[in-house]
Amino acid sequence: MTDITEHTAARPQADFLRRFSMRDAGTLIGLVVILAVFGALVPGFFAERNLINILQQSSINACLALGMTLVIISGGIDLSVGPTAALSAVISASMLVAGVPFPLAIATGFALGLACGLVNGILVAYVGLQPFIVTLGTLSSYRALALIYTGGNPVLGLPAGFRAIFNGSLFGLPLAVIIVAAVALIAWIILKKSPFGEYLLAVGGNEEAAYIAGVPIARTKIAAYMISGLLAALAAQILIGRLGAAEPILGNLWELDAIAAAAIGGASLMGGKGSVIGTILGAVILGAMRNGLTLMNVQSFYQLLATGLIILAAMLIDRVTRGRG
Amino acid sequence: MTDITEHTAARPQADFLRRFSMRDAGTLIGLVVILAVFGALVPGFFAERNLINILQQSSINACLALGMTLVIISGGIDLSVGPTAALSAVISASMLVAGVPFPLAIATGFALGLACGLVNGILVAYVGLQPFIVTLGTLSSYRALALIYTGGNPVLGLPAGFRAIFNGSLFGLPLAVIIVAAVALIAWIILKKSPFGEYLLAVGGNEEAAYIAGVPIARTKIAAYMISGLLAALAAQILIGRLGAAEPILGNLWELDAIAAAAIGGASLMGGKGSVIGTILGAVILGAMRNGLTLMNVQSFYQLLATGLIILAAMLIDRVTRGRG
Amino acid sequence: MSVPRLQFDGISKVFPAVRALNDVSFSVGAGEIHGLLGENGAGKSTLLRVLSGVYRPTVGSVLIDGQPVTLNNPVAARAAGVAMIHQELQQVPRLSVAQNMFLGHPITRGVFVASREQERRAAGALAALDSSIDPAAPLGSLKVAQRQIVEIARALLDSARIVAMDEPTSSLTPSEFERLAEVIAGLARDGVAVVYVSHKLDEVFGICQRATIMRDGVVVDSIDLAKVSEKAVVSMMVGRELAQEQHRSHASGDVRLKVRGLASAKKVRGVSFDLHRGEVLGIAGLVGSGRTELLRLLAGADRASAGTVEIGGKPIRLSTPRDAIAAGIGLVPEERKREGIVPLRSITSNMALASMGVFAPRGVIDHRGLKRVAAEKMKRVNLRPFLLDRPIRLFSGGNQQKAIIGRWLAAGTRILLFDEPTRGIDVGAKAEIYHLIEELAAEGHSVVVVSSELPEVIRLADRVLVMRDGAVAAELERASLSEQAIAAHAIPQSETQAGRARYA
Amino acid sequence: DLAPLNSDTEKDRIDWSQVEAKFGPFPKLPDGTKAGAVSKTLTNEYWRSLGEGYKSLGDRVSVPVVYQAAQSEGDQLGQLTIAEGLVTQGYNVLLVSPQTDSNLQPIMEQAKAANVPVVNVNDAVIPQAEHYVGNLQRDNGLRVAKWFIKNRPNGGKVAIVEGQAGVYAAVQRTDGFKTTITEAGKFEVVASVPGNWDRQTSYDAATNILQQHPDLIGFYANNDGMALGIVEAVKAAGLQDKVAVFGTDGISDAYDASIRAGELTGTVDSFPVLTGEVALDTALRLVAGQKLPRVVATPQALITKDNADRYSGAGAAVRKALLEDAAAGN
Ligand SMILES: Nc1ncnc2c1ncn2[C@@H]1O[C@H](COP(=O)(O)OP(=O)(O)OP(=O)(O)O)[C@@H](O)[C@H]1O
Ligand SMILES: Nc1ncnc2c1ncn2[C@@H]1O[C@H](COP(=O)(O)OP(=O)(O)OP(=O)(O)O)[C@@H](O)[C@H]1O
Ligand SMILES: [Mg+2]
Ligand SMILES: [Mg+2]
Repeated sequence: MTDITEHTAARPQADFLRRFSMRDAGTLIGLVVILAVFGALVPGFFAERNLINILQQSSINACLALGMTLVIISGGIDLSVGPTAALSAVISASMLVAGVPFPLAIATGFALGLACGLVNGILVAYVGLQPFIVTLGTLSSYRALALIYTGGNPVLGLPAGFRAIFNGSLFGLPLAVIIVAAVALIAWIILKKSPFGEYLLAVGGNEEAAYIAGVPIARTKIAAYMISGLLAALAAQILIGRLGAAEPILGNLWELDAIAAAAIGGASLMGGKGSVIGTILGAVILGAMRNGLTLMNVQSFYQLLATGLIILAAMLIDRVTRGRG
Repeated sequence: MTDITEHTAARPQADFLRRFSMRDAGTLIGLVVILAVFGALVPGFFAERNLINILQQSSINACLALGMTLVIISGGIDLSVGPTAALSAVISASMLVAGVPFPLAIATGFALGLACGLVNGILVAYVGLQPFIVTLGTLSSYRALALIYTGGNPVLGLPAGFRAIFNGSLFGLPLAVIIVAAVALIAWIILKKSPFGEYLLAVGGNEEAAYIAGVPIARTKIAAYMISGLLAALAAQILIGRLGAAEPILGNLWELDAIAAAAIGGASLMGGKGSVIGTILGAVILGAMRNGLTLMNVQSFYQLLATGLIILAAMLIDRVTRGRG
Repeated sequence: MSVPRLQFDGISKVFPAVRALNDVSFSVGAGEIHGLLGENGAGKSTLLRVLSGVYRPTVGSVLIDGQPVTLNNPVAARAAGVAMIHQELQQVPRLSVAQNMFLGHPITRGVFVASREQERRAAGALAALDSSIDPAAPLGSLKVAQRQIVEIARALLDSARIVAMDEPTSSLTPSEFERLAEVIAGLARDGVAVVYVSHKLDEVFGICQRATIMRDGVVVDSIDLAKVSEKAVVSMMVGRELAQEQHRSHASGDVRLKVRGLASAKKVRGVSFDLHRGEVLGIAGLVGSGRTELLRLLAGADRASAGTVEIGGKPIRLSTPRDAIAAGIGLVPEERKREGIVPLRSITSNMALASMGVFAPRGVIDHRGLKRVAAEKMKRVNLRPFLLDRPIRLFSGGNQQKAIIGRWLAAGTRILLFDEPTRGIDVGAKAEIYHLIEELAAEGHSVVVVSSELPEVIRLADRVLVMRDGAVAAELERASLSEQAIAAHAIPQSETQAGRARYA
Repeated sequence: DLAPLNSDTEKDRIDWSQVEAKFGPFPKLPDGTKAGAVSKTLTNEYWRSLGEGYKSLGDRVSVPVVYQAAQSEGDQLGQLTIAEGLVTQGYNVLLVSPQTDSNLQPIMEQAKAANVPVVNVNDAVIPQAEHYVGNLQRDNGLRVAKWFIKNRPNGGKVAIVEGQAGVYAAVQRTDGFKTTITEAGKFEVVASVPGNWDRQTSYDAATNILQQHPDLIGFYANNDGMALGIVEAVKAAGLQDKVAVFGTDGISDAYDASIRAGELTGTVDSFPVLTGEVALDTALRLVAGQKLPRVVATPQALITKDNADRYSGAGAAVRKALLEDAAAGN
C-alpha cells in the first residue's frame, strides 16, 4: 500500500547528472558488496589477473546489454540477441574461411546484425506487434536460419589474423574490454548528448506525447533494435575471434543475462528509463559473481541458486539505496 | 506512424462482451487458418484421435498460460512457472514414492506452487521490484532448489493409482483436457464475474486509479502470482502422471510457450488486458502447430523456423483482424 | 458554534525538496460548501489528497466531527466518510462505467459482482448529471467531459459526510456545471461538508458560502464570500493586483495558413478558413463538435481524408506531426498528461523535445545552449518552482502547460494551436497565458485557440469560427462577438431550446 | 600444428583396454598433483557419473579432483568462465567436456601457456585438442541400427527422436543410426524429429508419430531421458509389444526401472564411470610425462534385458566384462 505514495513521492531536487549518478550509485554499492564478499572468501580474487578476467568475461554480456538498454528505454525488449549473434557469427566465419578479406567479412556480419534488428524494429514499430512476442518469434527464426545455413555444424578454422583483431591486448587490457568500453562511451554519449537519446527516453516515457512533439517514433524504435542487432553482431565477432570458430548454437540464453544486467543497472522494463553506467555495472556484477563462485568451487546447482539470489539481492540493494525502480 | 493515429482513434461504443469476443475472433481465425493449412498438408490431421492428441498436448501449456494470463493482466509476468512446476513435481513425486497418500502428496505439491507464487508476489507487490527480474531470479532459484533436492536425478516409480488420476479419460476425452477446461471455466468466471477479476484489470490498467479507488493492490498482485504458481503445480501433477516420473529439469522454457499463448490470445504485456478464451485458443494454436509439424516430419531446423514464423503469423493475423493489440 | 464537520489542524506536507503544505488549518461546517482557492501549485490538491488518504501529512491532523482520524490510505478515508473527486481522472478505461464507479467496493451477490445492480445504481447516480451515459459502456469509449461526470457521480454513490471536489468542472460546460451546482446544493441540505476547488471564480462565488485561499502551501485567509469582491480574492491568491487587460488585435492582412475543405474520416466535415499573421483565431462549439479533431488534423497528429492546407501560398502535406512542425505548426494538446508531457523527464527535456535539430545542430546536444534557452523560455512563461531539471510530473498542471508552450517557443513555431489552453489552470497563470498569447500574436505568430469557455474565446480572439457537427457553422468578426451570438450558431437548430440552456 | 581432431576417425588412437599393456601400470606422480575437471552440466546423470569416475580413481591414487559444471546445458560462456578459473588456479591437468566444439577453445591456448595438459573428455570435440578420451558418438546410433537389422529381419518403419538441434552428439548419433539402417534396405525412417533432450517433448512427438504410423516397429532416441518419455507414449498407445524403444547413455533409470521391466528395449551404455576413470588415468599419465596417442577410445555396449545384469554391477565387474568384450573384439 505504500506503493502509490512512494510512487508519487518527489525525487531530490538535484541536477540531472547528480540524480543519475545517485541511481548508479545504488548499483555501484551492489557491486562493491559483491566484490567485498568474494574478496573476503576467495584468496586471489583481487589479483590483477583475475580482475582483468572478470572484465573480459563480462565484456560480451556488457556489449549486448548496452543494446538491450537502449531497446528497453524505448519501451521494448529484444529476446533475439543470441540468435542474431549466431547468424552474424556463422556468416562472417564462413566468409573468413572462404578467404574473403577481414573488413568485408566483418562488415557483412555487422550488416546482418543490423538487418535482424531492422526486422524486429519494423514488426514492432510499423506493424505494431508486441516487442516480447516479435523477438520471441525471431528468436526461433534467426536461430533456425543459422542452423540451416551451417547444417548445424560449427564453422572452424578462422584465420589467425582475424582472431588477432579481437584477441589482442592494449595497455595490459584485453582488446575486447577496450572495444566494449568504447561502445559504452558511445552509448553514453548517445543517451546523454544526442537527440536520438532524448527521443528514446521520450518514446519509452510517453509515446503519444512524443508523437505530438514530433518525435519520429517508428524510426527511433527501429534504430534501437538495429543498434541492439549491431551490438549482438559485434559481440559475435569478439566471441568468434576468441573461440576461433563460429557455431550456429552460439548465444544461447544471452538475452536473459543481458536483460538482467540492464535491469540491475536500473533500466525499467516499462520503458523511459535506463542508464549506460548502470548497465555496465550490472554486467560486471554478474561477471564477478560467476567468477567468484567458480573460484570458490561452488557446485553447479548451488551456483544456479546463487545466481538467482544474487540477481534478487542486487535488485534489493539497488531498491533500498535509490528508491523505487 | 500509423501507430498513434490508430491508438487515439475512438473505440466503438459496443458492450463489453461484444468487444471481447471480437478480439477472440481474431485469435480464432488464426487457429482456423493454421488448422486448414495442416489439414490440407497432412492426411489424418483431422482424425478424431489426432484432434484429441492436439488438445491433450496443449493442455499443459494451456494450464500454465491461464495463470500467466492473470499475471499479465495484473501488469506482471511470471518467468518462473517451469521451475515452480519442477519443484512441485519432484516433491510430490518423492512423497508418492515414499508411500504418502495421494491427496496429501498432491496437496503438498499445490502448496509448494502457491508458496513459489507467494514469494514472487511479495517481491513484486511489497518490495516493489520489477516482475521480469523477480521471476528471472526465482527462475534460477527454484530450479536450483529442485536440482539440489533430487541431486539432479529423476524421481521414478510413481504409483499406478496416482497416474490413473491424471491419465484416465472421461466421455472419450483425456482427463487432463477436462481438468484444464474446468480451470479455464473457473478462470473465465474469475475474470468476468468476480471482484478479483475486476481488480486484476484495474491494477494492470491503471494502478494509481485502482489504489485511489481502494483496490487492494498488493493482495491482488500476490493472488495472481499465487494462482500462476498453483496452476504450474497442477500442470506438474498432470505431467508426472503422464510420464510416470518427475524430473528436476522438467518445465524448461515453459514460460516462453505460456507467454506466447497468452500473447497470441490477446494479452498485452503492458497489463490491463487479456482473455481466457483467447489464451486457450493461443495454446491450441501452438499445440496444433507442433503436432502438424511432427506429422509432416519436418526436419528440426525447419521446425524451429516454422515455430518462429507461426508465432509471428498468428500475431499478424490477430493484428489484422482485430486492430491493435 | 457547534463542532465543525471537517477540520484541518496544522497540516504540513513536505516532499523531498518541496514544502507543499505548511501549517494549514481551517474548518468546514456540516452543510457548508467551502471553496478552496489558490494558484497552480498552491497546494490545494495536496491538501485534498491528504484528506482522502492518498498522502500522509508530515505533521498535523484531520478532525472529523471533532474526532482526530487516521487517514492512512484511501480505504480508511472512505471509511471515515470522505468521498473525493480527483483532479486527474482516476479511471480504468477498459472497465465499464459502472465497474469504475464501484471499483474497490463492488456490490457482490455471493462471490460474484452484481453487475446489473451496479449498473442500476450507477445509472441512478448519473441521472442527476447526464442521463445519456450508458453505465455498461467501457469507460474508454467516453469523452473527457463524460468521464469527468462519471468521476463526480462516483463520489455521490457513497453517502459521504465530506465530499472533496478537486476541479470537477475543468472539462464541463456551464450547463453541466448548473446541474452539478444543484447536486451540490442537495448534498449541503443533507448536511454534507463540501470542499470545492476550482479555478473558475464565478463558480466558487456562485455556490460557496465561504472560501479558504492558499498561496505557496500556506493559508492566506478563510473568508466569507458574501463580503469580498472577486478582484480582492484574486489579489489574495496571486499576492498582487492583476491588471484587467483588454483585447488588442495584432492581426495583419497576410494570410499565413489557408485551409480548404479539410475533412477527416471521423469528425471533421469540410472545414475552410484563413489564418493571418498576428491573428488569434478562436474556435468555439459544443463538446464533440470536432474542434479537437480539427486541431489534430492541422497538427499532423491525425490524417485528413480530404482537403488542402497551404502555408504562405504553398500546399503542404501533413501526414505526421513532424510535417506540421517543419511547417511551423505546433499543438498544445487538450489532454496534457496523455498527449503533452513525458512524465519522467525534466522540464528542460520536455521543452526541447520538438527542437532537437536546433539544439543539436551537429548531432550532439549543446547542453549549455539548451540550458540557456530553457532558462530564458521558462522565465518568459514564468515557471514555478523554477527548477528546470526536475521531472515534469512533479509540477502542477499549469506549470506543465507552461513548459509545453515553452516547447513551441523554443522550436520557433509560427502557428500555435491551443486546445483548451487554460483547462485546470488558475487565474494567475491564466492571465499569464492570455498575456503570452497576445504577445505571441504581437510578435507575428498566428494562434488558434479552441476553448469551451466563451469568455476566454471572446477575451482572446480577433475572429471566431463556430463549429457544429464537424463543420464551420459561422464565422464571427470581433465586432459581432458575444456569448449569445456564438451559442446561437453552436447549437443545432432543432435543439435550439435545449441547447441554449446547455450553453447559457 | 595438429590437424583438426575428428574423434570418430582419428588414426592416432588406442583402445582403453590396451593402455595398461602398452604404457605400463599407473605411474608415479609429482607431489601435490591435482586435477581440475569441467563438465557440461550436472542436471544429467551421465555427467554426474563421469564425475564419480574421476573421483573414484582420484581417491584411489590420492589425487584431489575438482569437478565443476556449467549451470545448464548450453551455457557456453559460463562454462568458459569456469574453465578459465581452473587454469588460473594452477591445476596440473584439466579434463574438459565442452558444451560445443568451440566454446572452450581459448582454454587450449591459456593452458598451453601455463603448460597444463588438457584432456577433452567426450561429446563435443575441440578441433585443437591434443588429447581426447571418449566413445564414438556415431557408434551409438550404429549399434542400435544393427540391433534392428539383426532382430527385425523383415524391416519396417522406424523413427528417431533427436536431441537439441545442432548439438554434435545428437547429430552424430542420429546420423549413425539413420545411415546404417537405411543402407540395410528394408527399413524406412518415417520421422526424425526434435525432442530437445526433453522427456515431455519426446512423449508428445512419439504420440503423434505413433498415431500416424501405428505400424511403427521402433524408436531410437538420442538419450535415455527422451527414450523413457517415448516408452510412456508407447504404453499409452497400447503398443508396448510391437514397438522397440532404444535410448542412449545407460543412465541407471534406464536399467533399473525400464529395461529389466521390459519396457525400454535397450540403450547404448557408454559407461560414464569407467569413462571418467579412463580419462583421469590418461590425464595423470600425461602429467607423469607419458606420450599417449591422441585419442583414447572408451567402451560402449548395447544393453538389452538379456545382458543388463552383466553390465550393471559394481565397477570392477563391469570393467572385467568390458575387458572381455574388448578382447573378443566387440
Ligand atoms: N508527489 C509530489 N512530489 C513532489 N512535489 C509534489 C508532489 N505533488 C505535488 N507536489 C508539489 O507540491 C506543490 C503543490 O501542488 P498541488 O498539486 O497541491 O497544487 P494545486 O494547488 O493543486 O495546483 P493546481 O491548481 O495546478 O492543481 C507543487 O509545487 C507541486 O509541484
Ligand atoms: N480514441 C478516443 N477515445 C476516447 N475519446 C476520444 C478518442 N478520440 C477522441 N476522443 C475524444 O472525443 C472528443 C471529441 O473530439 P472532437 O474533436 O470531436 O470534439 P471537441 O469539439 O474537441 O470536443 P471537446 O470540447 O470535448 O474537446 C474529444 O474530447 C476527444 O478527447
Ligand atoms: Mg490541483
Ligand atoms: Mg476538444
